[in-house]
Amino acid sequence: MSEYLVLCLILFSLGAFGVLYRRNILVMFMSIELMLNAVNLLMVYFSALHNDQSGQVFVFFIMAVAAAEITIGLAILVMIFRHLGSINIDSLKNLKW
Amino acid sequence: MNAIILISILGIFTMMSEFIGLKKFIYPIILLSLVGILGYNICSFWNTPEVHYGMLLHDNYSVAFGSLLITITLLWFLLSRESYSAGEFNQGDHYALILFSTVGGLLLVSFTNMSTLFLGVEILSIPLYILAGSRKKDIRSVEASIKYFILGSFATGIMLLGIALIYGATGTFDLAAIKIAASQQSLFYVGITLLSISFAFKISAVPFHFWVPDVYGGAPTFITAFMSTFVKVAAFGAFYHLLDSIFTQVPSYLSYTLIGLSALTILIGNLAASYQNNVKRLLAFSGVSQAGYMLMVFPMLSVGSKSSLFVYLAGYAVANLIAIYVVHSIEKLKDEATVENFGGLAKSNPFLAFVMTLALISLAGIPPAAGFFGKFYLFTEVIKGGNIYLVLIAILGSLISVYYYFKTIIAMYSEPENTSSAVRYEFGFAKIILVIMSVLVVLIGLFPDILLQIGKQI
Amino acid sequence: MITTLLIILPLVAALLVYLAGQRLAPTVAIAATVLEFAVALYAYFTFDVAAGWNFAVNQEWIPSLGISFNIGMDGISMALVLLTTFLLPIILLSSLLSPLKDKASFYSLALIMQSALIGVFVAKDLFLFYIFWELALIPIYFICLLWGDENRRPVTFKFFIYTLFGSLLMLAAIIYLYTVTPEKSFALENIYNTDLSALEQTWVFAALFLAFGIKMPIFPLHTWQPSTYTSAPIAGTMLLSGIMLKMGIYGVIRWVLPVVPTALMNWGWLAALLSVIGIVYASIIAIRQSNYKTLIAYVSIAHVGLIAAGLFSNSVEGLQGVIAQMLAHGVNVVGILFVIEILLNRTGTLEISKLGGLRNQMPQFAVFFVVIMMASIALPSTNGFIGEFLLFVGIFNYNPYLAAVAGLTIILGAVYMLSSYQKIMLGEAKSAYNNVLDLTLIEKSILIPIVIVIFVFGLFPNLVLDLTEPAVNEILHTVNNSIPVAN
Amino acid sequence: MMEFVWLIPALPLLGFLILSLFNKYIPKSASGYIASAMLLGSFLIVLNLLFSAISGQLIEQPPVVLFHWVHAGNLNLSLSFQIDNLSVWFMSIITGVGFLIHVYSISYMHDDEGVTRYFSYLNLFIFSMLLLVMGSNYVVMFMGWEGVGLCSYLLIGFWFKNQNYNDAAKKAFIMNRIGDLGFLLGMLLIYNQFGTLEYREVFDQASKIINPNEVSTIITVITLLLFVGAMGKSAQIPLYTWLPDAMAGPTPVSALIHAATMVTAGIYMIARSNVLYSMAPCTLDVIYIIGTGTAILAALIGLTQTDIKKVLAYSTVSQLGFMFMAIGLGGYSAGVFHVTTHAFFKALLFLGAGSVIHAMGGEQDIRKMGGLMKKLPITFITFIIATLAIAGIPPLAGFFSKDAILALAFEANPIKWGLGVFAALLTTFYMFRMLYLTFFGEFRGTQHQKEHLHESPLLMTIPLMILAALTVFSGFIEVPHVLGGHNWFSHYLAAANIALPEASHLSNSTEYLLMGTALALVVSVIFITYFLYVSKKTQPASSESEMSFLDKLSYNKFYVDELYDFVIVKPLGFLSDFNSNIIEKHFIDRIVNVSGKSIQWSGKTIRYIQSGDVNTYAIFMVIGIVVILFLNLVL
Amino acid sequence: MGNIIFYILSGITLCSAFFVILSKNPVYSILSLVITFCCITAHMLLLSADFLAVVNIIVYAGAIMVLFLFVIMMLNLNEAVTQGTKSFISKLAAFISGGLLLVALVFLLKGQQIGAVDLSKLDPNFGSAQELGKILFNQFILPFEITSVLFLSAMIGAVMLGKKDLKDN
Repeated sequence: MSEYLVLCLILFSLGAFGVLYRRNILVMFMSIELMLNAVNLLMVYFSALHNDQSGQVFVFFIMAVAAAEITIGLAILVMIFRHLGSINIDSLKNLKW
Repeated sequence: MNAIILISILGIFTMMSEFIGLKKFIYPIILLSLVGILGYNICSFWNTPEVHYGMLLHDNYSVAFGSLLITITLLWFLLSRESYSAGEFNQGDHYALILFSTVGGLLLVSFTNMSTLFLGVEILSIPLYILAGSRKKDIRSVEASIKYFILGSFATGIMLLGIALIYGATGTFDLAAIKIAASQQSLFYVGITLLSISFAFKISAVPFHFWVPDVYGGAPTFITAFMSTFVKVAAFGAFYHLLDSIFTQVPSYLSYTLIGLSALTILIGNLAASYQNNVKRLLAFSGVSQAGYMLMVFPMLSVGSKSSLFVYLAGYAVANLIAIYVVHSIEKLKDEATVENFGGLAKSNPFLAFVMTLALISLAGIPPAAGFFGKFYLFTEVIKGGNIYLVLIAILGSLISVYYYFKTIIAMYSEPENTSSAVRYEFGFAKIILVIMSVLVVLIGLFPDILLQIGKQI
Repeated sequence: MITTLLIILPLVAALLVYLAGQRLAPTVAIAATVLEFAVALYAYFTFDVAAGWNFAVNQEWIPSLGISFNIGMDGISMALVLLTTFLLPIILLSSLLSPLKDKASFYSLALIMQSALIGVFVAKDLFLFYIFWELALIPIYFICLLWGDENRRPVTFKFFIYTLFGSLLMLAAIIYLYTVTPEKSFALENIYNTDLSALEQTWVFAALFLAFGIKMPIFPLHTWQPSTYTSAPIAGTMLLSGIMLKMGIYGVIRWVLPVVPTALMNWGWLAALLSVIGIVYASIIAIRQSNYKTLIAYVSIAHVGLIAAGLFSNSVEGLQGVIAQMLAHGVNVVGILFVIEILLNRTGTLEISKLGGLRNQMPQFAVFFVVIMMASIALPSTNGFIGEFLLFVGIFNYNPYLAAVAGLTIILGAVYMLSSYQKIMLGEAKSAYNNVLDLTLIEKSILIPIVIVIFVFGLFPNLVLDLTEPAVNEILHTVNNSIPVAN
Repeated sequence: MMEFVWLIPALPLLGFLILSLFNKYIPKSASGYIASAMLLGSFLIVLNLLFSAISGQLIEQPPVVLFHWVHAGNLNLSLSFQIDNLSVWFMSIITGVGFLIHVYSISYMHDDEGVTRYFSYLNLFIFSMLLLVMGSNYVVMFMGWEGVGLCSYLLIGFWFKNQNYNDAAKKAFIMNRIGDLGFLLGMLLIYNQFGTLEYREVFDQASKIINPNEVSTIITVITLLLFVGAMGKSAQIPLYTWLPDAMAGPTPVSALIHAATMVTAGIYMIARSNVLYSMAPCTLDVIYIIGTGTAILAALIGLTQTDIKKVLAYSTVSQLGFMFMAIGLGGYSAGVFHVTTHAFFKALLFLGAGSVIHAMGGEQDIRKMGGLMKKLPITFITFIIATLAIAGIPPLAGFFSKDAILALAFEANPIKWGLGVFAALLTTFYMFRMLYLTFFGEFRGTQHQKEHLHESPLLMTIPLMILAALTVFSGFIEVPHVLGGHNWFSHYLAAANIALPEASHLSNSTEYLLMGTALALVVSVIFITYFLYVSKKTQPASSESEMSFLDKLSYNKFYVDELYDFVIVKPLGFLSDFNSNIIEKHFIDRIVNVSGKSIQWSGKTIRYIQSGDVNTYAIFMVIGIVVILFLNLVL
Repeated sequence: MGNIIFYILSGITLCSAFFVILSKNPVYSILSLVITFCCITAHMLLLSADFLAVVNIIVYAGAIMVLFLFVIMMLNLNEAVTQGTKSFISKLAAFISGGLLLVALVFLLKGQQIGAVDLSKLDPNFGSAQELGKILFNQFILPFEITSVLFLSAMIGAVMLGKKDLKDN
């Protein structure tokens, strides 16, 4: 059990907690970014541990995906704002049960 | 590999079609190309397995699942044609996104490296986040989109953590290497568990299924059709492929997890579906429960379980496409596809009622439809694997499922005409496709041997 | 080949009927069923008792799973095929009386059902058996749903779910059997030759018993039945009780007795006991029913209870009785349901309290009614007696006390049948029914064959029993050979 | 001769078929003649057989097999006839008396609209009854046994517009069926034990049983079960209540079925199975007790009845009790002998009563009759002959048959003799009470009836006369030794393997004494009755309120019907309602429905987890992950 | 020395991460997220992933965060958004389940023996642009190319969702 692993797990859990806890969609996005970053760091750590640079390459892909994803996410967010004038997830409960 | 490239090119071409003035011709071009690619793909079934760039495996499994995926896309194109006639949606964008999503699906059934897995999942999902929200004027569509997005990203995070932990344990992303390096250490099994959980999300196993009814319910129905069939096939193909590549035998901790998930999924999925009044949501929940059945074979990893999964998926996809198409038609006629709105369908639109009945019978797993054989084969494999109690749970689930499927059938056949909007539905050439698909459902049910032979080869 | 023809012919006919349109549909359908009956008769006359399985066809179907299209007829199958093909024209003819809408669909469904029923009776492959079994369920479901009375929806629903529950359990048992066969095959011989431990047998028996028991139905699995019989259209009830419940009994003979003999030895008493309880229970309930159709539904449960008890008697007499009684019950119950059809047609009601004195207007009808009624309470010289007597012989050999309790049926049978007959037919003429007409030609043409069969089979039962005896012996042979010798 | 045996039942069957199938085309007046002709044909053949039987040609005759009926496993049943002295005797009674009653009916029923139906039923009855006595195995007997039950049902409910009659018919059928169940179980046990149901084989095998335990249990159970059948058919306690009600049918039917033939089927059956019964003394005791009880109980009820047919009905029940009394004492031939004489005099009584009723325009209440002897002389004379016969006045038939029974009784136990005599006295009392009330004194009916009183036509009176003759002379076939006879009839039956009673130990003087005592008592009772009903002109109470307690008890048949209603019918109805409304709806079906409902309920509940809230979804997902991870740790 | 830096950095990382989640005002969240990213970049540097560290800064802090800010400004969301009607129970549930996740992960992985990172053993070029480029364009060329499909769809999506329908206006 190493410190980096613990750090990353805490960071990841914090991100997850953010998703569970916050109602503000924007902050939820940020929480997700936090989770991804925790994974990034973990990858880098393992990459160094194994002396294998493919881990770092993988981080590239994660970053690329994260960027692409967040673009879409923000586009959706804008749409929501246009509809509701707010970005609170609580107001989005039309679909249930 | 070639199919992936060809479809990517097709997607790009579609995207560009508006600029280069081919908008009118793009639809036939897509159809023809897909048919060509499908044919090409099927022809490569007997080729010797090979690995492209150390990233993509070309073997019977990938070809079979790939062909199934391309077929679903093709059927989707055939059925969704008229959804774009109203001009509400930009067909070029949609088609391109669907094609890109197809690429993602194809990646998922042939990856040999975690990076392709990851990218495949994302390429599959991102277009769908967009498509789910494509009915921009409808808040429900947008809501579906954001829910799908947030939960999907969350699952991606979990998947990535899983991959990272596996990487930590083995030092590689390559499946073959992981298989060799696989060990009992906790990094590895937490990693593989988390990875499995992210797949459980994609295949909508309980308790990771919450996005399914909301997203399926909110998204435009023809997109739901794609999501509920294509994504499910791709995710199952990928999950099985993953386990099959990493393990020769599923370790006990994982197999217990899978069995538990499967039982829970069957029960909760069916129970939740039983009270739905909106057929679209009902089908969403039923999709959840179907996932439960398929999960039953995962702990076995035998040739039989693989082929049974394939047969089941094939039958499920066709039947589900039909069912959702009918739901779509009802929505067009009467705004909302509640069970009441199905009332008297047998009188006003006997053909629609008939194909719907067939599809539901197939989903419920009653002979002679494809779904029955799929379920039968699945159960056979599970009992062979020794999990007879799981089959009993599945039987209980099936019974509940019959309850809600037949609720719809009963409405169609016995309720009086819901008079105000007794419109006859205009099909266009979708009717021919529906006929073909119905025949397919029955044929798979009665003569499953061809499919079985394929299944045994993969 | 004939067997295949028997299965295919109704299917083709169903298609033709559907295409023929409403006007021609009845003619085509009835012609087809008569033709089918002719084919069955031909098979009967060319049947070679010594050969065991006649007209066998064995075609690979799903070789990867050891499934084949394996059909053929032994005596038992032949008898039930005869019953099915004999009853179908009668049922279809009788439905001409009732004001069914969309007859083309109705006849198509009935024909599909016939095909499936024959398939059930001739299947030599367990998987094939199951397919036909389920296939038979769907048409009747739609028949009940489309042409039933105002309660049809919940009732049919319950019926369907209930029977499907049994089917699914059976499916599990079937698959289990398949996985333990050394050859990985569903074929009859392989299933018979598989050795199961006592525990395995118990579970397989439980599943199959539930499946078949629900279909028959055996007490306490019967609650779907009275309401379904009541709310289904009469032709549907005829199909259900005349033929369909025989599927369950046949299933036990063919797929339970030889497969799980040890379980039968251990648990057969329970099944027999439940059956006998069912006889008395249903008979007692029948006494006070106010709707004649419901009454007949309970009567049917009582009769089936007796048959079911005979199933577990493990004697030639008992099993022969089961077969005889299946045939008799099929004919008689269709007869009595046709009587109901006529009553409904003339008076518009089946509430016993609203009927009365009809004998004054319909003397001929009364004669047929009495004959069918007497057959159904097993008066000697009618077909009902043969079955009942043989059954009693079998049950008595199994357990005299059980037979004594089961015997209450002959008393209670008289009570409910005669009381209801009295209330419906006898007494002063009611003015409401002054203009009711006696039997028409077409009604007579249905009732006369039924009555002829009642007496012919009552006096010459060995026309059929000789056919089935070797098959029954064969089955009992399998049963007794596979029971391990008690130490 | 034997090759024509099948014609005996076939002719009445043919008659039945002709009459029922072509009833539209046959003139009403012709139907009676057709039916009678058929029966006459049978009767002639039977007569022929009877002569062969008397000349001893039918001893050890093998069964006549018509065709093989049922074959399954070890069970081999054929439709075959046992032609021996016993069955021929019964056939003679059936066809002979039956023919007379047919002829009588032609006139009696001539203006009824259902006359064709009536005769077809009557022919069917004769057919079934012949089957019953001719069959060479128990199943054929059972076939006839049930067949006569059916005919009885049809004929009692002949006037179907009256629901009371229909109730009576139904009651008869159901009570008979209770007996039939016993019979059936008896057969099953026989088959179970001996593997066959043919009389000869059964008796052969039974007589080979040596183990006394087996004899005492198995045979006793078999015989008791068969006797239950006899109880139903022959109206013994506790299944006798249907017979008085059965008087709802036309009077000739009462004469034929409910007096002369069908009700004696039980005696026939026991006589036929005497080999078994003789092996089971215990059963014989039971039979004796029930027979005696029935004889006395029915006679007691008969004392106060006011319906002419009801009186005769109770008298029949009582006489049947006598017959069983005889059998219970081991006197099979005495029983059959009493069957014979009873057939004649009781048929005569019924037909006479029919004639009276005919004359009275349907009136059956003896309180409204009286003084008919002048208007109906033939009826009166034949009626008085029959009454004297039933009372046992020598040299009429009843004297011999009753004396044979009483002698047996005394031999067994003087108390038994006393009981027998007591029953006989009761019989004498109510019979003469009826006779006096009907034919003596003043006419008590309406003026209208009085004007229409007339003797019946010849077709009705001729059968009366023939039966009267038979009543007078038939006793002489069994003249006991003590009176210088040779017990011819017992020997005749012995040829059909009917066990002879043990030779009498009684001295001649004792026998004379017994006869004398009985006769003296009877004669004194006749005078007492004369004194009561003719000299004192006592009238039966016209309403219940005037009766004494004992009268009321007797008049209301000791409330047995009410008792049955309370103990059996009501509880059965209650049980039916209870089962269908409580057990079925609230237990069995509820379990089914509740399981369905609970699924719906859980569906409804589970649905609410789908709250639409993304955070909640994510929370569930995380909880799922946590649970799975921890489970991994455990597993 | 390395340890101290590590712990300090970790502290900052976690604190700022907490602030991201707990801050009421999204702008503050973004700013603290930027700090978190920077800390992570520093961590990467510590692990000798030099090139990646730079990319991380550029992509996350530079591109993604700017995008966030841009959206906030565009939608004028910079004042604190109330947390809505959130029940205490759901807060608690979120807290407990989030905490349990951490506990579960740590608990399961605590037994894992992981050797310390020995930077000295690493290739001097480890993590350099050159080395990564080699791997990316050889071993990972296919995923790299495939990523373009991802971007294309993201692009189409952003355009499709972002643009206002002409008909609306």
